[in-house]
Amino acid sequence: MDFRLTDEQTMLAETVGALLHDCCSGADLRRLLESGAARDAGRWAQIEAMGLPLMLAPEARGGSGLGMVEMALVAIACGHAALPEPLVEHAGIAVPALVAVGRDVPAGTVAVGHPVNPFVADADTAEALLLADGDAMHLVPRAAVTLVRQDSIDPFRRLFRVDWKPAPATRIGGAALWEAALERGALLAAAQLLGLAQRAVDISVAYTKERQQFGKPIGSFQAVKHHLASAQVKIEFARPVVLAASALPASSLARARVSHAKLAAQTAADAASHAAVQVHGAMGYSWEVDVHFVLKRALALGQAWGTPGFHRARVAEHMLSAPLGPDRTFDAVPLQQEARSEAA
Amino acid sequence: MDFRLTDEQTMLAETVGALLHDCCSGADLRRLLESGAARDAGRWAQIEAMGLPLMLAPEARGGSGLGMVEMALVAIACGHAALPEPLVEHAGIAVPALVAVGRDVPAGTVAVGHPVNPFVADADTAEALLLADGDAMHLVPRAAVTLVRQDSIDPFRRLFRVDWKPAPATRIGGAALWEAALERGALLAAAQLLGLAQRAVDISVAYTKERQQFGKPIGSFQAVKHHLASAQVKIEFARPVVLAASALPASSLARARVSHAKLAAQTAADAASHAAVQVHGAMGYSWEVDVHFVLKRALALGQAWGTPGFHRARVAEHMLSAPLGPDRTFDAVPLQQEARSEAA
Amino acid sequence: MDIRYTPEEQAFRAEVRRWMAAHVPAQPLPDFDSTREGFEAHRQWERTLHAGGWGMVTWPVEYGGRGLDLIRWLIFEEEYYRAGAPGRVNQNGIFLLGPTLIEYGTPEQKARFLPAMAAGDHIWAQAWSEPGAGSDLAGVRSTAVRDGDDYVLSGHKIWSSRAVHADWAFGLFRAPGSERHKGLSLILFPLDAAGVTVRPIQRFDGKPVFAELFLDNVRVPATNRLGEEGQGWAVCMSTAGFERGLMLRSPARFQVAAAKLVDLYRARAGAADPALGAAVAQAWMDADAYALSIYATASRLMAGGAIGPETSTNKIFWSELDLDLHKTALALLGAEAELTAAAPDASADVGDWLDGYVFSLAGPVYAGANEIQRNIIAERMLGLPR
Amino acid sequence: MDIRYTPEEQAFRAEVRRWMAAHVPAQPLPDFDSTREGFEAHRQWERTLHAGGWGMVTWPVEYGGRGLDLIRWLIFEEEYYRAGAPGRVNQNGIFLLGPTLIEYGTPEQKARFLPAMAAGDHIWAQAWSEPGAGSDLAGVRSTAVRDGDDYVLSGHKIWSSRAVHADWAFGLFRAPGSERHKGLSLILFPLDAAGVTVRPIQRFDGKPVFAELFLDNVRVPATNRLGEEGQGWAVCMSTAGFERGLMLRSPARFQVAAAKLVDLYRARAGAADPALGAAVAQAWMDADAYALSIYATASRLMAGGAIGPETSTNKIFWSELDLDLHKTALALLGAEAELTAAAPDASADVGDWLDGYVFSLAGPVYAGANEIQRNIIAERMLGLPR
Repeated sequence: MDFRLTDEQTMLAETVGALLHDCCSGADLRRLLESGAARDAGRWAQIEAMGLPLMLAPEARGGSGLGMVEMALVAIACGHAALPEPLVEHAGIAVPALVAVGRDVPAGTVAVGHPVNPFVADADTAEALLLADGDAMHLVPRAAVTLVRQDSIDPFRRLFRVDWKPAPATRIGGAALWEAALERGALLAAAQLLGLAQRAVDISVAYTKERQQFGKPIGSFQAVKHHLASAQVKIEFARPVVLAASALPASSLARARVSHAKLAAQTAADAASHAAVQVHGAMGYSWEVDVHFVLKRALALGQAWGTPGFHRARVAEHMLSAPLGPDRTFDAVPLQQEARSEAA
Repeated sequence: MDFRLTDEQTMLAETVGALLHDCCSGADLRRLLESGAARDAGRWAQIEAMGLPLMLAPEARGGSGLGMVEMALVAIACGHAALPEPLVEHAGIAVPALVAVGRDVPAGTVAVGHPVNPFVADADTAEALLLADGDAMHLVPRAAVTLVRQDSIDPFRRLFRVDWKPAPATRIGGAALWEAALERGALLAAAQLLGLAQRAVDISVAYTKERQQFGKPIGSFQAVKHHLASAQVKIEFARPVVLAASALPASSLARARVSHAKLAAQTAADAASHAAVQVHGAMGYSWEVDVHFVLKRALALGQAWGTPGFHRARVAEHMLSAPLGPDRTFDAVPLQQEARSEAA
Repeated sequence: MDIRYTPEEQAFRAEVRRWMAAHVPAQPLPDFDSTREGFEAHRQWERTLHAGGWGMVTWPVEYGGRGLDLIRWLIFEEEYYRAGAPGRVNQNGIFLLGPTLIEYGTPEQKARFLPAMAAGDHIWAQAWSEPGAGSDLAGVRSTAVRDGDDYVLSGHKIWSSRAVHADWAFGLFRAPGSERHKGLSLILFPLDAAGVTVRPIQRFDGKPVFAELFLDNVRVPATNRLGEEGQGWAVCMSTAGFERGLMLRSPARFQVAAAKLVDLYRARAGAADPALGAAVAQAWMDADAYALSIYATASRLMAGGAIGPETSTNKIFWSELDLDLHKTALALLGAEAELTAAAPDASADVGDWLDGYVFSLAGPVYAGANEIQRNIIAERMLGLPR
Repeated sequence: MDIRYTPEEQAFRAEVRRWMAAHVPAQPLPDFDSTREGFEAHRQWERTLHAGGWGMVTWPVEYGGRGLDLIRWLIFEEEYYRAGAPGRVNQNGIFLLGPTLIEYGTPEQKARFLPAMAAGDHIWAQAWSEPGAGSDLAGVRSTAVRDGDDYVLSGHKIWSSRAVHADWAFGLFRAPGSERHKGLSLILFPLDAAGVTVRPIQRFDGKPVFAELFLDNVRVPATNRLGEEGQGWAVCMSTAGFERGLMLRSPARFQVAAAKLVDLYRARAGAADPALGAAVAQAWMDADAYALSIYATASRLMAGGAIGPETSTNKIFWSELDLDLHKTALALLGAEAELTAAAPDASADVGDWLDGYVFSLAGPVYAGANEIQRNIIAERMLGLPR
């Protein structure tokens, strides 16, 4: 038992964090919006140069052969930066699905039309889309679908309704693919929310150290301190849940913990982004300050990949059916075996 | 439209408050417990001298002919004092039930065994009890029942299981009596909770003005201020609900508002008593300080006369069936008329 | 206590309801912050209201009002929101400045400003905050230098709502060399005066809801000062200030929103988290409690009572209830919550809920941050030491 | 990262489980605060634990421990709580003082105090607070006057848990004339020493959970001082202090409580408010999150890491989760919630939930009030100005 990041994992998180810190600041985000482009080509090139899009693919397929813990760390960094490009959905959700059925990963990104989400993010810039027809998963070229943009409050969430016709040739698998994709999607949304929550606190700490009212920095007022400290406590107790969920093999506990991670990270992001608005005063409400990038993304991801109600129901299902207790914290009984032991 | 207390109502509230302030302090409560007596005879004599036990009875029956607004004001004062004697249940619940069916009020107190509560408070010191046999209400002499004491965390809550046999002679009425008693019981529990909440804040203000830490009164720390201010806000927005509920004639809105009053006052009492424990530090946890009298009574009354879940369901029932809107704040359509207009 | 409406009050409600039914635009007006067109459409609505005698029913008749009491004001507002009438583009004028003018204005000032305000001819912006003076309003640095019969105003105001399109603004200015609460004067100035530069500030949804005002030797007559010279702080914090607090956020606004939330819950309850039912009921109860509290305050004021720290408890309560109500709405909308009104597949009202949420986010911040209000409650209402 | 238990860890768990199954008393012991009898029954349990080698598994073997790592400590605690073993009457000693003795004690002090502590021969009370020094611990006024090879202790300690029946106590004493954090020494003293008066304080449920200690020229040898003279503050706040924070509230305790809460919910769900389902799930998740966080910290410490402000985030989190968990339990119990264990008609466990609630109420206050912890997080973890 060693519930610690390895040195390699720590280094990966730091490297990706540093990259995005340098090329995905609030100013970079504003510049992208002003340009009208969907993506920052230079930033995406740097992300590709690090091998991140294929990080979960096996080395034999040109990937890095990393696991979900590493992917979660990258997603935390993407959340912290409010990254506009679809690295998480492509690398964390689409690529493993393709790998699982032995498909090649296209050169561009693959968008994911999971039935749990009403719209498909980043469909316009994708080379292909994973789409659902009943239980079936189809891999459909971008050119074969029609897109209708659906405006999100987050200008970087490029959502689309996808009109398309299923054909036997594009079918790549069944329900199991979608089920696994949901677990990854919810987990990585949680990881991004965790990064967003920390970013909201970081922005707020920087601001309240400087901003003076009543003759002193507002960060010296107990009310401001306690807003931010309470948000940080939520972050501290969401992080190990996200990491544990990313490390567990598939099981009833793992499903419940993915949902727990999503709920805890969403709550932390909600608390932190509201605290950020509050301690920034009117500044937190303006376009010029980075708070809103965090707030909008947190609002969207909090409801995407399963709403809080959806995830609370999954937690309740485990809680009311599986054996509980202090010896069960890491007790990831494989699903089949658990079913057997329940029957016994 | 004049949603103000009359001068007479204000004077009544002040007079009762002053009486209880003088004869029902924390020291008085401790003295009563040490004496082992169920009631303070002197205090009860003063309460009787003011005519409070019969305040809701008509003048023709020796009462004061006052209404539920006045009764709510008295109950607020009783809550503030954490009064041990059963004035509220006797005067506010039992007496109007007896009056409604033309019965004489006995010289002593009458305890109320409402089916919504599992036990009967103050049954041992009562002269008679109102007890339920199915829908029927019976008035039963104390001597005709057997009592088993049920220990409450609140040492002044003298709860009993009552073993008795119904007989036709003791029957005084049916379901309508119990229904009306529930409305009064819940409303007056709300009023007491409101008084308890204010008492918790009052005790805390007095303590935090004096108690010094880090070289200044702890009441000058923003965290302490905000704990108490937040509790006071809850009190301010529970009070008008309690008063409006006490002034409304029976109607679907009145039922919902009684439940709203109970929920709002319970929430205020919960917040205020927890804030009191917190700002008192270890003192709030000791027998010597009055905080616990408030906390225990609030705990008990918060669940008595309908739990929060019970009252939330009643609010939801009105909310989902009655017409809503800003013109409906005082729109107490009599229940029958409403039923007709719904049918139309 | 008598919580029944009198026949006269009921007749008044009926009169408002009839007028609103006949005059409220069938289609919502374009919003008043985004475009000049939307702004002017709302000014036109103010004129329509004024023509009907509904500009400000509580004001004296000679200034364009009806001289009605606060209960009738509440009834008016209930019918106004019930009818879905447009937002009041002149709220900074009629709700914030107006009551102060009525209390502190000279007869000349009242005659000059109130009728034009009631008629929608002057739309007002507020100019409270400065870059260094937000929660700490006594930190304003903009100056008013007396020069004969004029003041010369200089400085930098920020977060000035409506100022992008408005006609006039009011704000605090200090005598050079004065400090903190002393030496401040409340001064009114036209936004088209020489030396005034208005720079729009985008709210985070991109709407130019605020502006910065740069004042560079703006000359206004001394008769534009409201109240005594150097008494600006007291004027702003006066009883009139408290009545402003009463009027700025009508309970009816939240009661209408709560009723819509109940409808949304009914429509979505099947798919909703059971925990959301409690949140919906809480929103409805909170809106109701706020209305009851305001009725109690209005009744007391009508009987000659003075208003106390209710403005602080009100501020906290309505801002938190508004935020919670909209968070509950977004939770009911689930994955649709992020959609703006422009999204082609968004269900009806989804974009309105999102707009309402964005607006509600600012509630705990503006009109005195809730942290400041809690300090006020603790110190002035509970008597805790500073 | 490898979140599987090793075969050795699994074997260790099995060993603990077997021992507990064989030794945990079938009937709960009488509580250790109310009576001397209950106290001594718990002392006997400490002796039984020690005889089995389970007194403090992380301590060095020579002092009565097994020299095991923190993961095994967590496994031990999981099995301990899972088995429903009695509360540790010596927690002030083994969890608070013990780690400090191991870090700061001289070899003589370790030999003198640790084995007696592990064996239950010395049961310890803490003596931190004074009437004027609660959250502001640096305000202690009790003095230690050096007199040759002795200290003479005088002063007034309060809220001293276990002191009614305990054998020894530890607390901070200052050199006469010293101020605040300077001049403090951590000194151990027997509660039966001449000049010590112990006055029980009733908790609000009537149990004598605390005591006041009056020290009137209590003479102890200077070898009872732990750490350097005048360095008492640093000794108390040291890394060892942080490990104490880690051990004082085992996650297993909350996980067992959460599992019981789920059972209670299952039993009462039919009658319960639907909103309570969410609260039950939250309690279960929070207990789980706390366990995961402690595993992460333990893993880091075992690899040589230093502990940081986790003690403050932990303190806030477990105290709030414990309170919320018990509030949820009382809500599920409804009108039965107020009943004590003595009520003849109370359902099983009702009184236990009430006791747990009363205990949980103190959580946000003791071991450093949560307001102080939030200040620490803001200042030391986030870097906000004092």
